[in-house]
Amino acid sequence: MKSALTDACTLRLNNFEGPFDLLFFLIEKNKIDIYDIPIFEITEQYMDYLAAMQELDLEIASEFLVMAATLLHIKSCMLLPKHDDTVAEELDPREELILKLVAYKKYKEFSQILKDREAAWGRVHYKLPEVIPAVQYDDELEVSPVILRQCMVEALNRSRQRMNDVSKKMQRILDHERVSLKSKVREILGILAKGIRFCFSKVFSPLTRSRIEIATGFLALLEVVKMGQASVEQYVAFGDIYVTPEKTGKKRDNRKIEKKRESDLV
Amino acid sequence: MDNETIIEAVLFASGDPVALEKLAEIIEQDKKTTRGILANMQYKFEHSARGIMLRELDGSWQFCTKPELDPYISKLAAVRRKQGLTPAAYETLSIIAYNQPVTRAYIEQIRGVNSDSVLMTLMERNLIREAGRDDAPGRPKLYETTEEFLRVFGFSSLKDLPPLEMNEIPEVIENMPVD
Amino acid sequence: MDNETIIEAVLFASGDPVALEKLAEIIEQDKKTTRGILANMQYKFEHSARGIMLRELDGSWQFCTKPELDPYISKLAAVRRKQGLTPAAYETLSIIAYNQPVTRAYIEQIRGVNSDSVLMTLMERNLIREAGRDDAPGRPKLYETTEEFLRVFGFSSLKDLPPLEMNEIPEVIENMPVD
Repeated sequence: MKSALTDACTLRLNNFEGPFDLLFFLIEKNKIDIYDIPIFEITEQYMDYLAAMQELDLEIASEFLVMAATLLHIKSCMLLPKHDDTVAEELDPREELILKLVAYKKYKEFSQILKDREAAWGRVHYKLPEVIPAVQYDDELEVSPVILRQCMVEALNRSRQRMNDVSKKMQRILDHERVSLKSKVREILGILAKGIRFCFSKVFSPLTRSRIEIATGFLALLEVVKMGQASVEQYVAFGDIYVTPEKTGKKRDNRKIEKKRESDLV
Repeated sequence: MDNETIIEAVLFASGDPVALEKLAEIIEQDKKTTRGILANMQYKFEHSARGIMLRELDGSWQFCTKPELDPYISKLAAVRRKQGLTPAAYETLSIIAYNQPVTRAYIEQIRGVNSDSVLMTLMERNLIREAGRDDAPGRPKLYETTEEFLRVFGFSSLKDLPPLEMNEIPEVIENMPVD
Repeated sequence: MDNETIIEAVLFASGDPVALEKLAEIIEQDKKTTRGILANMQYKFEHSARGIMLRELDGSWQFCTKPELDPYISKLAAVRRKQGLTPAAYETLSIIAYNQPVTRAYIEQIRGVNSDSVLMTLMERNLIREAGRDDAPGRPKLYETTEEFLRVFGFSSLKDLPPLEMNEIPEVIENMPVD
């Protein structure tokens, strides 16, 4: 036996998207305030729909049955007497369902907006793209600010290192000159050892020696004089320098060494 | 050469949307200036007896005909009209649009019904796409809307979505157990 | 609805040439009137700052871009090979960027190598330019970075350069004798 409701709603049955959709339909149909759902009526109508679906041999999706259970549960909760007076405000058993329905309603409404917009914007037309031949264009630079900074830092570090290198080189030149000075001292001492008095400009002649050698030779001569190994004479300013071996100097040195030994023994 | 002239020619030739960056590069202006020029053009096209208008699509720009001229264009040839979507599809699309990226479980929570096949349909129509996976247990797939979604529904960007008066929907929804 | 507006929309949407007869039918005018409207439109497009023009092709009408705009349209399809800078160019550019305006002697002092050709390359790429002359003896040329430099590095201004640490600032260099 088919109820009137079954007849009226046969066409719609398959069109419900889900239990919310069906509930929403019932709320709209009965012009019910969504925030104050008369749960007894709604549950009854909902169950009628499920019954109608059964009569029509429609497969009832499990979600509809879950909702039926939820509605029945809420209904029973509301039937229970509120025995505890100390709880000021009992939680409305409908609350969770209402919140879900409100959320659902929002999206349902937006669905309609989407549908309208689709219709409106379906009326604009686009032009097919032209064939534009691909061309190789100026290369685009791919650069990074981080690398830029890194380059600056590295350039500076290298620059500093190079400056340190320069000072090392200078040191080496100085070291080299020191060796050179020693060798010139040795050279002069060698000549003096032969007991020969000699003219400086003859030995360190600009014809055979570099300017630096002559200058170093002069410094070596001063060293030798200081050591007491030679005495020098110059008769005119800028004239020749004559170097004479000094015997006493060596003796003085020997004495010094002996004294040192004595002190070591003490 | 006038910048508006260049942009008109470029957008006409392209047919497809052209990114703001590309337009800026072509007219050799910065992005801000270029956006200003485009906004100005958009206004002028809109408010003059032009048959076409300028629309923004997710940071790209494109010409299209004004909707009110559709009846005349339809006379040109049979315009192929895309079939509309099912209510389930609009509903699902709404939920994705406002909550993207979003899992299937979340959608089903709101709709109260299995949404597997409707997601497939929306993917086929290129209105949504997968957007990685959620960190939640099981690492469920996430879904988001596409540029085609913006085009079909006439949005410039997702910022154009009308605000849902979500203040009416308390935070309970956010704390809703997912499945 | 204005006839020119309708024609613009129809020709735009078509892309292909549309026969005069078809256009006349769409705007519900006779062929002569329609031709007059088209000729008028053609004149207006030709003599205004429009990027497109109206072309008649064997009794059919079509929009196309103005030929002088071709270089800009080509940029749409331009394939840009990304290219980096050589280490020498990076180094020289960084010294100029952080110390501008600087002389060549200053750059070479830091780099320790002749930087003539790398400066030429940077000038050709429009990343640096001459910026007057120094007061030092010989009045050497000064170099500074360009707007193109800002653009490719994505800086708004030189203030955007990544800052150097205090110990990285070249205070020693400043006291170095220049050659």
